[in-house]
Amino acid sequence: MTPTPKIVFQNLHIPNIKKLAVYREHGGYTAAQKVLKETKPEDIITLVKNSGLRGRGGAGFGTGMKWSFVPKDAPLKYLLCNADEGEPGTFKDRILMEQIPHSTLEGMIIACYAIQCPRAYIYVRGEYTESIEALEAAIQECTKNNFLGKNIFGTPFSLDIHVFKGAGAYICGEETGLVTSMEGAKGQPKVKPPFPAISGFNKKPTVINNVETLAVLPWIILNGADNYKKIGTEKSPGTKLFCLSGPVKNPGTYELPLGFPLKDLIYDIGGGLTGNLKLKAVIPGGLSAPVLTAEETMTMTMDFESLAKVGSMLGSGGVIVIANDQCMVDLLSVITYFYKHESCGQCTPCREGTGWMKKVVDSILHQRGRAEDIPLLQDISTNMMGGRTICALSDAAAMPVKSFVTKFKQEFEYHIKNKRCHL
Amino acid sequence: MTSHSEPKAKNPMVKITADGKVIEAPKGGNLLKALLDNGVSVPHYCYHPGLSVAGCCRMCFVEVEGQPRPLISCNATVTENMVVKTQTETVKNIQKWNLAFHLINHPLDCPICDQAGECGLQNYYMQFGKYESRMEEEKVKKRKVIPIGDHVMLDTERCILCSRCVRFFDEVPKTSEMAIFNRGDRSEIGTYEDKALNNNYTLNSVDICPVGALTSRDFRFKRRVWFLKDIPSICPGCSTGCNVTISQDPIEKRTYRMRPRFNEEVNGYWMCDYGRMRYKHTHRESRISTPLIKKAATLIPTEWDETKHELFTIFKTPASQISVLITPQYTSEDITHIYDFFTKTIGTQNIFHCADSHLASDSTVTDELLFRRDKNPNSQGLLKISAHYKLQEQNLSLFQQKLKSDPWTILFIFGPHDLEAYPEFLSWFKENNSLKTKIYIGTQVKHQIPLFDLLLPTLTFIETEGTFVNFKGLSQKLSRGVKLIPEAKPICEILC
Amino acid sequence: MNIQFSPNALKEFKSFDTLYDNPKSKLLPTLHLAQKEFGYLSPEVIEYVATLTELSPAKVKEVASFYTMLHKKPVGKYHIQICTNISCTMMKSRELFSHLKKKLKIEAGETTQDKKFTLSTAECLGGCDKAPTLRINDTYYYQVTPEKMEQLLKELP
Amino acid sequence: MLIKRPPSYHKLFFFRGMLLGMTVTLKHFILNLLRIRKIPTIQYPEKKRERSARFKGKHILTKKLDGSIRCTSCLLCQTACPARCIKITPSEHPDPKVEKFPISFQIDLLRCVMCGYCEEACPVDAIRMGQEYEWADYSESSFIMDKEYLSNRPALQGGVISKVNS
Repeated sequence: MTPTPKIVFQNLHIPNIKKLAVYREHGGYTAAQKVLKETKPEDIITLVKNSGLRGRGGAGFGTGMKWSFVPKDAPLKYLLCNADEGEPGTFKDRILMEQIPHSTLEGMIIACYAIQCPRAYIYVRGEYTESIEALEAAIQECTKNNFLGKNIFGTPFSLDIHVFKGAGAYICGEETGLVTSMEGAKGQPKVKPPFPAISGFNKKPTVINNVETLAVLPWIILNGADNYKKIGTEKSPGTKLFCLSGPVKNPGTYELPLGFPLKDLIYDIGGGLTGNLKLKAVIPGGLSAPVLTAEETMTMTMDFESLAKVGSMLGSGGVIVIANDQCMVDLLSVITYFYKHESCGQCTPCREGTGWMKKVVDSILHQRGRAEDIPLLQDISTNMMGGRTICALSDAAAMPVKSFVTKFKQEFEYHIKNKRCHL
Repeated sequence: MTSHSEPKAKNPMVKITADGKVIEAPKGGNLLKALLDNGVSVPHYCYHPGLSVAGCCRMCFVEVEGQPRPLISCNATVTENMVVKTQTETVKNIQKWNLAFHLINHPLDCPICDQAGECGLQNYYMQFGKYESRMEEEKVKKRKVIPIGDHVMLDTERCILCSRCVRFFDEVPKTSEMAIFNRGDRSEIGTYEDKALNNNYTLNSVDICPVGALTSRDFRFKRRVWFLKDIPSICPGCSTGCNVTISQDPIEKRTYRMRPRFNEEVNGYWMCDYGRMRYKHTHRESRISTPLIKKAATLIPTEWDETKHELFTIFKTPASQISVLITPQYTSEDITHIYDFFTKTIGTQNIFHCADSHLASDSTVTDELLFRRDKNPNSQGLLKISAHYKLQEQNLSLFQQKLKSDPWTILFIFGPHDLEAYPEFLSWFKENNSLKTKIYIGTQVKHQIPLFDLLLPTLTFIETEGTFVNFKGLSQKLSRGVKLIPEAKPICEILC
Repeated sequence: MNIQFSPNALKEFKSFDTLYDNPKSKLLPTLHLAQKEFGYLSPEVIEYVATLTELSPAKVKEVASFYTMLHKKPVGKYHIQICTNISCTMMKSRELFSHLKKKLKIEAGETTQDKKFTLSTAECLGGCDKAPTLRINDTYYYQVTPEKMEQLLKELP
Repeated sequence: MLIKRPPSYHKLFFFRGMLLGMTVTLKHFILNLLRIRKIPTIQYPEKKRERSARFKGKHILTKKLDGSIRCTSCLLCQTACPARCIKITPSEHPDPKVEKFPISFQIDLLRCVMCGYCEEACPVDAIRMGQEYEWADYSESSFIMDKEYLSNRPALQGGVISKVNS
């Protein structure tokens, strides 16, 4: 298996890379200094646009495109780094922040220079106390060595970065939910339009990027857009951090080029399933991605387009392997409980729909299911999707239910007919 | 919550077509407001023209040509020749399903809910719901019957979390007393630790609540709304002159509540709690029901024709002996009739009124929004009419001096309906009873004391037609409701 | 008894003003600070934070009740949070949870009599590669088996 | 203008009509004599006629299992009644779980047309049309039935419990 090129994890295994000095030894902040000293902000935006870099948080929206929406002349702009990472099955940002915090900071300096914004915040989820300490230590070091604060590296550009600690709400991973949470209110998403690029944090233009998206920027600046295009597939270039979890021999985070076959990820890198378990299904891109049956995973390559073709999505790249010792109805009950607990309660379809789906799945699980429940679940999930609510959580809640009930219908029918689990 | 500032008329009007009908709307204005103003009925709960846009009830979906998916019209802006369709299949299906989501955890409280008959959920269910409920599971139980303040009763289980009341208390009285606690379908509306709401505009939240989550404690279980008839009128509580709708039961002849009516320059969509309780002084039990005459220090109910006879003898006395005192709580028409009658037919000069000119035109607001210090609805009207008749100066202080110095033999008093305006009214006439006869024309039973010789019941603001002139000089029309006291007569019939 | 921030907590609260342009942004950090100071957000604490940040107590309680990490009920010395999401349930986190419930003889969300342990469920903690994950106060513990849990409980002072 | 008809004896004395009529009466008379016990007439008032379950008689206010009346004073019957003979004053119930109950419930039997609309309109099966149809009385006021009478009058033997989704 040829060694795959590493971008974000290229110096992951160097001891205490957390320290600024060690990070600079391995080429750290050269890209940032090059950019601040030589290139103009617009060129960076065009460079990132040509590189075809797409957001790594889950939506997969073109980063260059997102930056270009920000009005140039606005006096005050913000860059928010979305480190909320609430998507179950995803833990890539935690490793990035704990072990290489400087890569994120360097990426933020480049991004802030590109959109000319003087202030940036990192919204970290409250549970990641280790990451918060690592980031704050890194920021302290940078401000001491004038890598942050007033006139960075002696250039006229000045930037200060602060860490904002979240308090445990999956909804604050959504762009506008994060913004409202930072404005001191409940983390409830804002009605769009206006989009955050026009009126976001404190009604000022705001760009919200994921930790991994920012960590990739230094490599693109140093090696240019076309080298980046060479890695990965034509439409989704570059590498992606995949988080393998579930009953596999060696779960963990692996940096692989997009378009990497899923089968190799599970069996070669992941070492196959533990014990004599057989593969039953895979959730490819975090909990909200529709599930793939075992047959589909065999032929699947991990990139935005091929997953979308099958009706699933790459999302945040959290690959959750499900073995044949699990009952799908039981898993769906856990999933629907998650979405009912995390729905922010602002829009009616999602607030009531998630609660309703959970109760219906629970009644099937506890042998109170009726034949009418399966079409009911399908109807509820179809009528929660398709822009019916302010943010995408209702689609994220409906997709697993719809895919579980359609692709593993016989398990649900078995539960309803025979009033017990098929295991 | 993005707040759409309503573009005033200065924005150019643009043509948009809605369901094939071409309508005019201000460019850049709110699409839903444009549709509703032109009679296109689009279901909505959280949108209220006087509040900011929340966009969370998801009922106002419409299809706009050029947009891939239906979008909520309360957050959309009107653009040049936009084509809007509100009756397509997808929109209808969305409305039906969103209504279903609203109703699955809604308690079956219709028999005991005051909002029944004007409830948003009932209206839309009858309009496009009409489906068999597929919800067989347990409903989410929440706290019920929580009094928050002396006017409002809260029921968190009925609440559909449209956040209108939260936005109202944030934006109008700006006290931010209400909030939505917890998260997801355990979210509950309420004040901090159920503390009472203490501002003068709490009952507005009851009007704008589309369901029975917030109900008025004063109207609680009194009457069903489909028995009530609505009468447009003006609030007599103070000189602001808010436009109101009075709800009366024509069969039981009783008034039950007052609600604000939209008027752009006077009171917008709102009204104060003090004004809402003004209908109370029109109830039978607080009114003089028959004409009364004083015989041996006690008041005896008499017939109208006997008082007619009494009045004729009084009118024969020489004009200079008769004087009149008017309180500014009557309609302008009544006041002109009083002035006409006494200056022309009787010919007396001493007509006095209690309107205080500098207080009447004082526009400073004493509470958050609307309430003004002058508690009389028609002071400006009275002042204008008295100036018209060019009698010499006749304000209250002058009347009291004159009363002490050379009292007349006969005094006509047109008493106040709302006693809060003149709490010490009776004390004016106590000291000197050298005055021969005092004829009191008014409504309140509290003034039914042997101090006066003749008491004649007249009509309150709900039963008369006429105009009130507010502090800015804007005269506004009252319309007549059901006559609550059969014996009471309008001013024009008493003085003829 | 009126609630008061300790001096250095007050100093830290003052430092929030410089961080954010919008004064309301400092509400969440202040709530985190209050929880560290007073253990949990009792009504008095919420009113104190409301006076500090010049917001109406309803808005502060609204934010406090929204987030799961801000405790509205008293919490024991060690707050054990076990992840109940899909990757951890597949690796037997439910068995671990029921084992702990039996051992500490409390239900989810309750505190032991001696106020030492509070047991509650949590959503995905981001430790799915080393499931089942649990968190005690601020430290993560990975691949926790019932035996390892026993040993852990004994170690804690 | 009178029409002259030739006199016919046959029509003058109607013998044939009378005979036919009398044969029917005689037939019943003889038959009843033979089977005295199976005579269809009922000896009212000693024996009352059997009434169907759907019979619409004097109203009944049904009760919950705990004995309090089921009516929540939602006034739907008062609205549906074409004769406007129902008069209810709702008020607050001390137990917050119940919230609303009628403090007074009057039906004016003289105005009531026994149409049963109130029975159909009631959402909680609180009012039913009973089986009694004899309510002659001397004073007009005794026709105004109040809440107590409607739910606990002696004829109901302790009131009718309604078990509809209770």
